[in-house]
Amino acid sequence: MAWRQHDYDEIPGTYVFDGKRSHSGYALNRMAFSFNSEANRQEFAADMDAYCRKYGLSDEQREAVLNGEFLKLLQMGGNIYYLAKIAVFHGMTVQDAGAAFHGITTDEFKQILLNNASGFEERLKQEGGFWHG
Amino acid sequence: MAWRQHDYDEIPGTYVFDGKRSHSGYALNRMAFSFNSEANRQEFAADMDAYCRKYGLSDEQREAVLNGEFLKLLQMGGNIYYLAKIAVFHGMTVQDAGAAFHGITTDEFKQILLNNASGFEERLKQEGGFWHG
Amino acid sequence: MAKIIGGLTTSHIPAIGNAMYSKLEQEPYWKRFFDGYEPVKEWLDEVQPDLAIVVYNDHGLNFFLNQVPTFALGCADSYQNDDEGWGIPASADVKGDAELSWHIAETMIRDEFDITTCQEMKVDHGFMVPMNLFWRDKPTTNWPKAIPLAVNTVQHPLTSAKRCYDLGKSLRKAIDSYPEDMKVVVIGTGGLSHQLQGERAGIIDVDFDLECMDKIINEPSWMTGLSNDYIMEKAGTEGIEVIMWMVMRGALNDKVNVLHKHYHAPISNTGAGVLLLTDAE
Amino acid sequence: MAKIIGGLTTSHIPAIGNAMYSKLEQEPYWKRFFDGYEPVKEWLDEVQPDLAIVVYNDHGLNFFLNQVPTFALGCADSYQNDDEGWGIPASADVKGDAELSWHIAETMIRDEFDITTCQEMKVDHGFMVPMNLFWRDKPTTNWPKAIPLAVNTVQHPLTSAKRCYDLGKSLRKAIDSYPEDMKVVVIGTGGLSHQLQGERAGIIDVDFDLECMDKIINEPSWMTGLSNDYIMEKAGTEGIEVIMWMVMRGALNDKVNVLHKHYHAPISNTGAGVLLLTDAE
Ligand SMILES: [Fe+3]
Ligand SMILES: [Fe+3]
Repeated sequence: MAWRQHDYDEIPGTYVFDGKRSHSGYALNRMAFSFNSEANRQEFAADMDAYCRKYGLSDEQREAVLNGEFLKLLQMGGNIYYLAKIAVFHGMTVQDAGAAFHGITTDEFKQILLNNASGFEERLKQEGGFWHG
Repeated sequence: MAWRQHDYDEIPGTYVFDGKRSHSGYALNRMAFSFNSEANRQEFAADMDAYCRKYGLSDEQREAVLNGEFLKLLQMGGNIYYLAKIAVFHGMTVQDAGAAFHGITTDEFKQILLNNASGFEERLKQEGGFWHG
Repeated sequence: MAKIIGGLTTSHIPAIGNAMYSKLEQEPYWKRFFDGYEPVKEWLDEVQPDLAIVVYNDHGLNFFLNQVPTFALGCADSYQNDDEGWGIPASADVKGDAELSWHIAETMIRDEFDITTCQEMKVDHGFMVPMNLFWRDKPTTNWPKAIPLAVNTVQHPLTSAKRCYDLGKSLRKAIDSYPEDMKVVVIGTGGLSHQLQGERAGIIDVDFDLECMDKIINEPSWMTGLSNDYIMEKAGTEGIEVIMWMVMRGALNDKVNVLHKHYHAPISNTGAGVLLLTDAE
Repeated sequence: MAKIIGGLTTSHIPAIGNAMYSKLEQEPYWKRFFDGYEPVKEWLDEVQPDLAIVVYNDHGLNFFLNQVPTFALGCADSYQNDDEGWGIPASADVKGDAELSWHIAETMIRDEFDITTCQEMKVDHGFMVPMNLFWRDKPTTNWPKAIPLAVNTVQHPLTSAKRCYDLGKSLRKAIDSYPEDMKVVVIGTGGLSHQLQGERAGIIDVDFDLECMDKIINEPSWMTGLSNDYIMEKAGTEGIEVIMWMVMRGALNDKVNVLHKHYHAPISNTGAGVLLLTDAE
């Protein structure tokens, strides 16, 4: 039995976190959830490989965790909010991760964001009505 | 602010387990829930008083737990399914608890059940249609 | 395509589990009760369902009062039984079907049911007693797969008989639209009349139980018209579990064939009813 | 009688929490964003609400994927913030109102919403950032009480903008029928456009954000007509959080007064919108 297809599978560069993904990434996300506790973070930091094995990650997932390969982790069922808890250990913010998904620098990624939003103040004026600021 | 009244409050001898009851019995039921674990049951059996204090029961609740006063526990927010986990320590089944709620013996309680159901086989015949047995 | 081939009902009280565990089936107190399951077991043997959807309530194993979902759907590949506080050894795991579960979840949420999805779920006597009643004569490896659908009947406010019935209709839609060939049975569990708590403990209302069984078969709209207050007044606070039978009923056609019906009382504190229904035209 | 005196919206991303924690409000990157909250804070100072209902989603603090409720309502007397994995010190507890929560739960379940009741609930940045944005200048003891209403926007399948809007209507009914004199604000949080994940990360769609803000004010039926697929395509996978604004909108009259609106982008990866609405006739 194959998992059912969805219209959102057609959105490029996008991994909608549905049952199929959550099912395949369950152990990975479970490990990331454990990082809400400082004691667990210390245990992970002390021996990341062992900690990944303890949580039953696949070999591919474990390697991607150790190497900080976040696009791979996403493709292997990682949820972005849980991956953010792993990114901390690689000194990465969600913006660094965003850049990594594109394979560009964080500064370049931030420039994309600025470009996407550029001219919004003029748009507010066009939009009419009262806007604060 | 008083908790809101409900029509079901009028049903005699009945303690519908709503928000008000659950709120007042939260610590008590939380303790009972912990008895799903054998280690916790042993800790409780070793020092019931201390265990009740650890879970923050009120003095009245603690005393009723120690004395096995199940009607009082019900009135103080105990849920029947959670009270069943406490009843075990007093060697009581739900039928013993049912008898205790009435202040009668378990045999007398079982007789009530038999009386309530008596004649059901004749009723099945009256009811018509095919019934197995 | 998947297909619902039948709807079953049964009580699920722990006393029944104890009786099976202690092999009391032939004792005078239990014999007539257990005999009532034999025709259903024969039917199941014949039709060999691939999967059972078990509608039940948790009594404080998987869900504590910190977080009580109105409807919770198992979305895992297996489900674990565990110690409920009585020290009874846990049964073997039951195999699930995560793909089908997620398909059901998608259908139900699209139909505006606000379910909770559970990728880990311990199943208590409310689930295990029915599975054992219907399949205990077979090795666990020959049991059908199962999906637990837990309805909150413990922490008021509770959902209604009507909402359960409507959820059953959505469940039907989900199964009918699942592309894999599978034979599915839906099991409504719990009830019938009983009240475990308070000075009114010990209620058994044979008339109400038989009326419910008749109406669930022939006139489900009677049942969906009942308020929870009315059901509790008649059938006892724990008798409210009967609303879970309506999920099963909603998953069948408006008209059904009755292949089997059975009633016995008292079993422990409970009136116990068994139904086996299939779609009529 | 209790009364909803206004509806607020805001983004709730952690970066905003970090900026407040590090006192960056006057930095060039942040100043225009934070300035947008000042008129709302003045209004709140004037009207002094007794309680805030905060509609937000949990991002992996209180709920793990083992058990994901579509709608979860806090039913406790206080709520705890906690470590989300970044080692930021937890904020002080926020005071709740269990009686009102259970009244809301009863109303919503009667209205056929299948909510999960939570007598213990940790609240993450999705809840704390909005509370801090609106009340951080006051000592915590002067904050209004709050009730968290968590909507699943993480684990698909998700509920819809329409269902959120309808839930808001039920929330309104609950507040209107609560006998205590209380002034209540409803806060829809999250959004606007952002996508954190994948090769499409970095979406900000100013046009869509402004259209959403306009339609939420003037034509909520436009928003309730949108599919989740459409919203994700336009606003990004995390932009779907905007459906939570519709709970707030449903709790207000069909026609509303706009006391304040503000938009800024980008804030971290996000288009950030602020609304302050009150009932018009
Ligand atoms: Fe039960
Ligand atoms: Fe968020």
